[in-house]
Amino acid sequence: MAPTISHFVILAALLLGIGAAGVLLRRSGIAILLGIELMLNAGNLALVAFARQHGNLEGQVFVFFTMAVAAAEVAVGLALLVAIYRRQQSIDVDRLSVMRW
Amino acid sequence: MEFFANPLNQICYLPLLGALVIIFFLKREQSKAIKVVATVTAGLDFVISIPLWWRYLPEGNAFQLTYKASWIPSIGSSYHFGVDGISVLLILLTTLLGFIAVYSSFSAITHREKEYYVFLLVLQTGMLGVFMALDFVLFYVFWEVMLVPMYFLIGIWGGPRKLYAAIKFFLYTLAGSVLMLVGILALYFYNSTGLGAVGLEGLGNPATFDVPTLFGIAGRIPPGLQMWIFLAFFVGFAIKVPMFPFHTWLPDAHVEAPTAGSVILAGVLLKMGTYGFIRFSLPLLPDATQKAVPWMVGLAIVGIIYGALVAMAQKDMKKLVAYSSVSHLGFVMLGMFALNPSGLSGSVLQMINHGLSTGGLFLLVGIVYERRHTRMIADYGGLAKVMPVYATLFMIITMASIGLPTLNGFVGELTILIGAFNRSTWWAVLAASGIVLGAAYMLWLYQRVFFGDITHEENHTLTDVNRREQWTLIPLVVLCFWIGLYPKPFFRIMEPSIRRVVEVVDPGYLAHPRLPAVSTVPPPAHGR
Amino acid sequence: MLADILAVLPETALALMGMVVLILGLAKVRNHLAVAVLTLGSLLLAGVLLSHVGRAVDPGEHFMFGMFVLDRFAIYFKALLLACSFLTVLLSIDYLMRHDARPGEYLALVMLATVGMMTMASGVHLAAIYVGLELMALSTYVLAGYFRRQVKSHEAAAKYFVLGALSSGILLYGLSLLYGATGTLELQAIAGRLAQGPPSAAALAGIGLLACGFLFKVAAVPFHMWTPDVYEGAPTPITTFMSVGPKAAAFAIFLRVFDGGLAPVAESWRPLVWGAAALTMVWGNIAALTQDNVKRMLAYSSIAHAGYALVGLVAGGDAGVQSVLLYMLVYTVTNVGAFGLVILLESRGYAGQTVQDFAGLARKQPVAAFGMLLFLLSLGGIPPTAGFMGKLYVFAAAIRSGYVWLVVIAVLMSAVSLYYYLRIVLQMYLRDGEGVEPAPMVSAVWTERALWACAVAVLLIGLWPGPFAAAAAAGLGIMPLP
Amino acid sequence: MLNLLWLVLAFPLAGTCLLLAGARRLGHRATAAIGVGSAGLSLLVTLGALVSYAGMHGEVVTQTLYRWIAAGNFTVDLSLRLDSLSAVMLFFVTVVGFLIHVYSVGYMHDEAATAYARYFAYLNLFMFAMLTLVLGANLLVVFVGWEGVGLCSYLLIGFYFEKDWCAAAGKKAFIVNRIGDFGFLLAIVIAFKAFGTVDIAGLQAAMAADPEAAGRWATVLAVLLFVGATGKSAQLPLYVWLPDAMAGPTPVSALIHAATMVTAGVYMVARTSFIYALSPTALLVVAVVGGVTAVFAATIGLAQNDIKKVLAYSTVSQLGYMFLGAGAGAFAAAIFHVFTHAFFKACLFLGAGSVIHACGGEQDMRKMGGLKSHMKATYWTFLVATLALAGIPIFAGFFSKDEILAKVFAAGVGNLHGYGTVYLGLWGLGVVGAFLTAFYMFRVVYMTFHGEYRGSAEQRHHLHESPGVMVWPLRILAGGSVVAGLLGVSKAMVFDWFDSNWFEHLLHPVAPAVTVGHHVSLGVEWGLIVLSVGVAVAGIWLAKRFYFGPEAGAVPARVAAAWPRLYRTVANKYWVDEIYDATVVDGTMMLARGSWEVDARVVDGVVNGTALGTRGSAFASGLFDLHIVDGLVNKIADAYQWASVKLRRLQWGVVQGYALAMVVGFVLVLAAALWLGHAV
Repeated sequence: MAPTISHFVILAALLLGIGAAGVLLRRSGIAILLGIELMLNAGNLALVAFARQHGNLEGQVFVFFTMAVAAAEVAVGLALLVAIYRRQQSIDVDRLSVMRW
Repeated sequence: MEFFANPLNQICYLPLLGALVIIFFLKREQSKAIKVVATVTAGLDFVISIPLWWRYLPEGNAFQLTYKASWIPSIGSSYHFGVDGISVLLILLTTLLGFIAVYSSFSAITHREKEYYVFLLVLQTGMLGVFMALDFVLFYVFWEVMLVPMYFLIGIWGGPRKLYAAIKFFLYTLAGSVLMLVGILALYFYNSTGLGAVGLEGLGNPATFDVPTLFGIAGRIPPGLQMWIFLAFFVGFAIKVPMFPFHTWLPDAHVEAPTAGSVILAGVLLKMGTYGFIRFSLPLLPDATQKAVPWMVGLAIVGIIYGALVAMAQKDMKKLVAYSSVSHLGFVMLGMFALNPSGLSGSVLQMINHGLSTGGLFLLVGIVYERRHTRMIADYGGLAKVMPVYATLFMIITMASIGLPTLNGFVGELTILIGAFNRSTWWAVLAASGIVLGAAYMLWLYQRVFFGDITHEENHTLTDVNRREQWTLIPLVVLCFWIGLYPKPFFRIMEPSIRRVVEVVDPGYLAHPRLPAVSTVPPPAHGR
Repeated sequence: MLADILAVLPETALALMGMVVLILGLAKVRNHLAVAVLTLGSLLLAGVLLSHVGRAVDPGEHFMFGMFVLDRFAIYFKALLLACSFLTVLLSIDYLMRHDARPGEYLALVMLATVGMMTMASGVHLAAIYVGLELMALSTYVLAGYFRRQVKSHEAAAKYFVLGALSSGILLYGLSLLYGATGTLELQAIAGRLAQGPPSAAALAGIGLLACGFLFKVAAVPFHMWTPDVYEGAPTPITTFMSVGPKAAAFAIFLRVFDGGLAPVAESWRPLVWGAAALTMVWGNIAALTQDNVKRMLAYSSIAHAGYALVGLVAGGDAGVQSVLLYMLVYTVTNVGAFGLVILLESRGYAGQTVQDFAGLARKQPVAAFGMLLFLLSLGGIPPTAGFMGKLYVFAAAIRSGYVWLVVIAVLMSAVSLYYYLRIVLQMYLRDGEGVEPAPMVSAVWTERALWACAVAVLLIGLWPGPFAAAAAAGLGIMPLP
Repeated sequence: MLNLLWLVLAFPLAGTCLLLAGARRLGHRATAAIGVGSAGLSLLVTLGALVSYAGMHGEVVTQTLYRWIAAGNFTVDLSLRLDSLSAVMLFFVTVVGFLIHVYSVGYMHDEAATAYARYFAYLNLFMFAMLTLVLGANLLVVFVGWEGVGLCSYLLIGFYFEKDWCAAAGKKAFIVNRIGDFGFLLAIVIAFKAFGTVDIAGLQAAMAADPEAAGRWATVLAVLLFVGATGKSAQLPLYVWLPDAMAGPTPVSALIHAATMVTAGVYMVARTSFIYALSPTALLVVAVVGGVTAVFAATIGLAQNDIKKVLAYSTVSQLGYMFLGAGAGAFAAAIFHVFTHAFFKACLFLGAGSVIHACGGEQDMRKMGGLKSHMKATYWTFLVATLALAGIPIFAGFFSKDEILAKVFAAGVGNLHGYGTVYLGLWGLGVVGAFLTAFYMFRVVYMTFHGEYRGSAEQRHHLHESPGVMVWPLRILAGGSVVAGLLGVSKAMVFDWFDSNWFEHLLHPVAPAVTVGHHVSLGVEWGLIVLSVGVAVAGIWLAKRFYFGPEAGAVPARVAAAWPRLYRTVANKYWVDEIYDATVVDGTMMLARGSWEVDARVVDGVVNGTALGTRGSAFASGLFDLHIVDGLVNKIADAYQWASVKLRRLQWGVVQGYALAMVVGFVLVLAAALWLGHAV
């Protein structure tokens, strides 16, 4: 049977969940970045799918923007990680808890 | 420039001007110059406020000497000043006490004088504004402006627990006034567009915060809404008055505040609460007022007796006087919510009386405090021997405050009782019992402080009041006697305004008063 | 075509100037002050252009393929945002001098963030809004971690980045769901679709996630947790910037999207925002009560203020929108002032960190102390300061719409808030400072200029709110509903 | 002359002001001149006024000074009223007052100049207040004087304020009076509510015009007014202040606490007799209280050893007689007794004063005796006054007291308002009282002037007669004690061959007696007269037997030994003071302390809690005040503290924790959005 819109949406939701889980559970900064990417792509997937469903291109156009944005985010994120690593020889986010309360 | 042509503006902003002069042209070190400027400003303010006494014509319009200018047109709030009989009296009281407060602090305040006098003057502008404002937003602005300098007066120059007292004063009064703001807004929208989600459509008048205009819709506000607005106002005003059980900020503030602060606090700030009731709650919310009468009177009477009892148990002079204020203001509220001319005029007069006598008492306590740096009653005793003049003045003010005939307190309390009696016997009976207690604690205080032998060595060397101190008190004493012996002009000034209030709150009353209309029957004799 | 270019002229100009500044920075221009002044100049230029363009174009018209409008709402917010950046730069100059950091990137990033925010202000297409949002966000991530030497700065940046990215992921997904439900990304069209019938589950989910994303940006409970840490860690001028600029921009899109595009389904999101507003006010104020670090305290207070602004949003309608607009203006000048004073004190050798550092300030720095008093009172909403007028309008709008209980919470909480604002006042005035005398002064002329500007504004709005309110009223009619 | 009436008040007031102002500078001589002068001038004006008033036939003269209060429809004038009643009072108040001023010149001479001035200032002030009371044309002006005299007595009792007990006595007097005034004030308020005026004439007219309302209100009004009277005139249960009031200088006791102020209550009852006339109940109350007080106080008087205390209780008892008379509807008789009493009681006090003066401040009769030989004038005047008080014929007291007893008896047999038996009982009490009076007064005479001197040796050689300035007032007053009675000789005595009771005729227009048609026959009246005289003589005889001759004092000692408990009870004044202290005073103070506790802990507690962070502010101000961190306060304040800290703890610094919180938030919002959306 042909995949219907709902399949795509469910898939997207799964991706989102996985991404979120990654952000929540992984200690390493890199893994967190990956999780974030997954979440963004979940959005992209859904957009594309809906664009197809509605038969207009807006969604697909939007996806291009978001890809660019995602790329930028990764760049910034990595830069930050590098800086942090330079400072404390680790990218373990748990170490980032000087400020609290 | 016709802004400053208006006498009210002049009176209200002159102190502010003085404050600015002190800030910008005087150095911290020039304490003499600062005192001079402050005194001159306050004195001048009093002088220019005196003409109100005759420039306000009782038989004239409701509000006179008005000044109105567009301020925040978008919400229909204008800069509107004006006075009626009630506010005229309170303004005069304010300017007088303001001057006395400044004049009495010369020796009491020794550090950070510059800030002190600045705050004192700013405070006065705030208070005057409250009594003059005829626009709700404007009123609210002044109402809160005045909190800040008072906070500093208590907090910087106060006694040992000043910080606690200051914060308590500020937060407590603020909490009350913000709820009042909610009430104001509800009223405002009922008049114009209505309150959407609670499904209350308004009268559709042009939106306005103008008080006299809003008086116009007093009758048409649905009772339910009136009740809520009344509650909101009540919280704001009752805390300020303060009515039992909202009174506990008062003793702390009074005890910790410097003398002048206590004088202003007792003399003027407390009146703002009562003024708020008589200016807004009564004429704007007649139905709610009528419904609230039993509660208000209940609280008032509890306040009278409870305040007196607590005062009796005090060991600290200032605390004692503070609690006596609770009792006296209970009287004011009682008279006010008798909702008839004599009750209302009595309560307004009693506001003035309380300002004079309690203000005087705080001044007097301050005088010995300066000399001995203690307010504990137990630390005194036998002062009558070393400070005869002081003792005499204290006696007079005491008698004024316990309502001895020929002094002001009596006239006020009596008219209030008359008014209260017209509504219910028991109110009057209970309230009158407060008078007995009043005599008890004040005389006991007097006995413990002035009579008996001098028990503390330090007291042997106390010097009697000096000339400056005398001159801070003499005006009060004179006024006490004036009101006691010839209060008629005061009543005359407030009469029409009060009549207007009654016409709204209790329209039936003036039509056929609950009194038999027997006027004084001419005695069967040929007066010679 | 020409009209399109014209409409985006201010943004374009600002972006270009941003590049120039960036290059100058890379080119190791020695004269940092000149660069800074250039930045200020370009911000001014953008403002001037904005005013002319704003008159030139027709507010109703949509540009850039229906992505972009220049109605008075947008103009108001753009002006406000430009002002934010301008003040931020003013505050930054001395700071940069002191930490002799190369200002190039810093200033460029501020400008780019501004471009992003301005785009948000006039975006009527979810794509435009999203892109603007990200541009702003990315710049601020970097700015937050700008000073590499400071641990806290890094940490702040990292936290901000992670959480920000998370929220933007959610936001994106929400957008997509909304798109799925309505088949369009144009707010007006979305409104049209939603008006046709009861919203589908997808639409509701989308709206919910959208709300989450926005609430994160305005730092509302329960998405506020980044705020205290980031505010504390970031360089104080950037903290200032974040506390006003992005927040204002976020409120711009919040209004535009929810009161514009999603107005037809208002009933389904209003209770949400109601709850968020109440929760935010309570949480923010109570958590602030026991903060000793001034920056954290102000962070919580800014959370609380977001709550007040949300009250205006809940109120909705023209009055609601107007009140939020005015509140943003008021809040901006006040908060910049408060943070600015912290910066000033830092520059004058006080630590300026904990409440106790303010002890006896009234004696040592009377003017500064008075300024702080003014700003704190304004934050607390005591007349005659701007803060009071802002609150007055917000509460009025809410009561008009009948949200009386929300207002009651709000006013009581504003009374509570006075308690922690007064803690600072108390230190400044009621304590005789036993602290150290100020260290040899660093010149802080620019900071002072910014502060004077804020102080004047605070008093002016407080005493003569009429014109400002009128300007805010100009922001009405965000979204002509079909 | 009559339009100068206000001068009567003006002079003493002026005197007061002068003396207070000049307290520092004036010497003894100047002070005395001003003090006595002002009193004298006011006496002259009075006499003038009375002479010209005698010209008219008992009309009412009112003089309105100005409109005092005008609040709402409540208006009061400050106006004076001269009619026969106030004329009588005016006369003896000024006369006795003047004499006592003169006497004081000598008596107070040892005081320091300032104290001397203060004393005369207060005395003048008292004259002013008392005359205001007497002349007041409406209840409110009367009340002004009423309070004024209270104030003066407070000031004068506490004149020796260094002595704590003097100050305490003053306070007690004022507060007890206040309790009475509370009743008076209520009466005024009610009067206004019911009849719309407080003017006496107006009130009378209004009550006449509206009998129905009058009947409704009369009892309440009358009783409340009487409450005031009991306070001022020291009747049960409010008499306790008077004996203590003896702490003041003796001339003060004579003037204020014997002759004038304490009789104000009686005057006020007579003044408002038209109200009492309408209320049998009220009359009965007055009579009963009066009669009981008369005997009660007399019994206490039996066992006192302080000469002034005896006189004080005798005053209370005599005032009882006056109220008894008033209660029987014989207002004229009551005023008559007030009038005569003023002379002989003042004389007695001044005599006692002269004795004390001689004995160097000694007041205990057990340390006196045999003074007769040392101070003749004092002795004889004292004796005359005693005889008058004891009610021996031709002396003033005899006529007035007998008049009262006769009227009460008449009321009894005439069954006034159907309370006949009660009145008869009261008459019996009156007779017993007469016996006791005679007894304790002669006890005083014998213990003081007869027998051997029992004081210390150096006191003895210091004994002397007082100076003329003190003795002459005694002589004049003694003279008064003889002749004053002749103004009211009742019919019976002159065998009805001329209708002579001038006094009653004089007062009839203003205070008509409430009479019963039934008149007691001449024979009965004579019987009564004989009886009362006999009783008096018996009392004197018993006193002689107990306290005169070789074994003086032995018998009473035996009596006391025979009934120890009874004796102790009487000697300790039935422990009334103690009971009051235990109940009223302590009760109030306990209440006060209680409410103070409540205030400090609970009310303030709630407040501090809701006003947020008491403890917070404490820690902001760096002080942990017990008073704050206490009880309820603590709990609520801590609650806020706790909440704040908890919220902070949620900020535990780990970024993934925040992320988790956010995700949870997403989920919740999502759920809410869906739920709400479908709810719509």
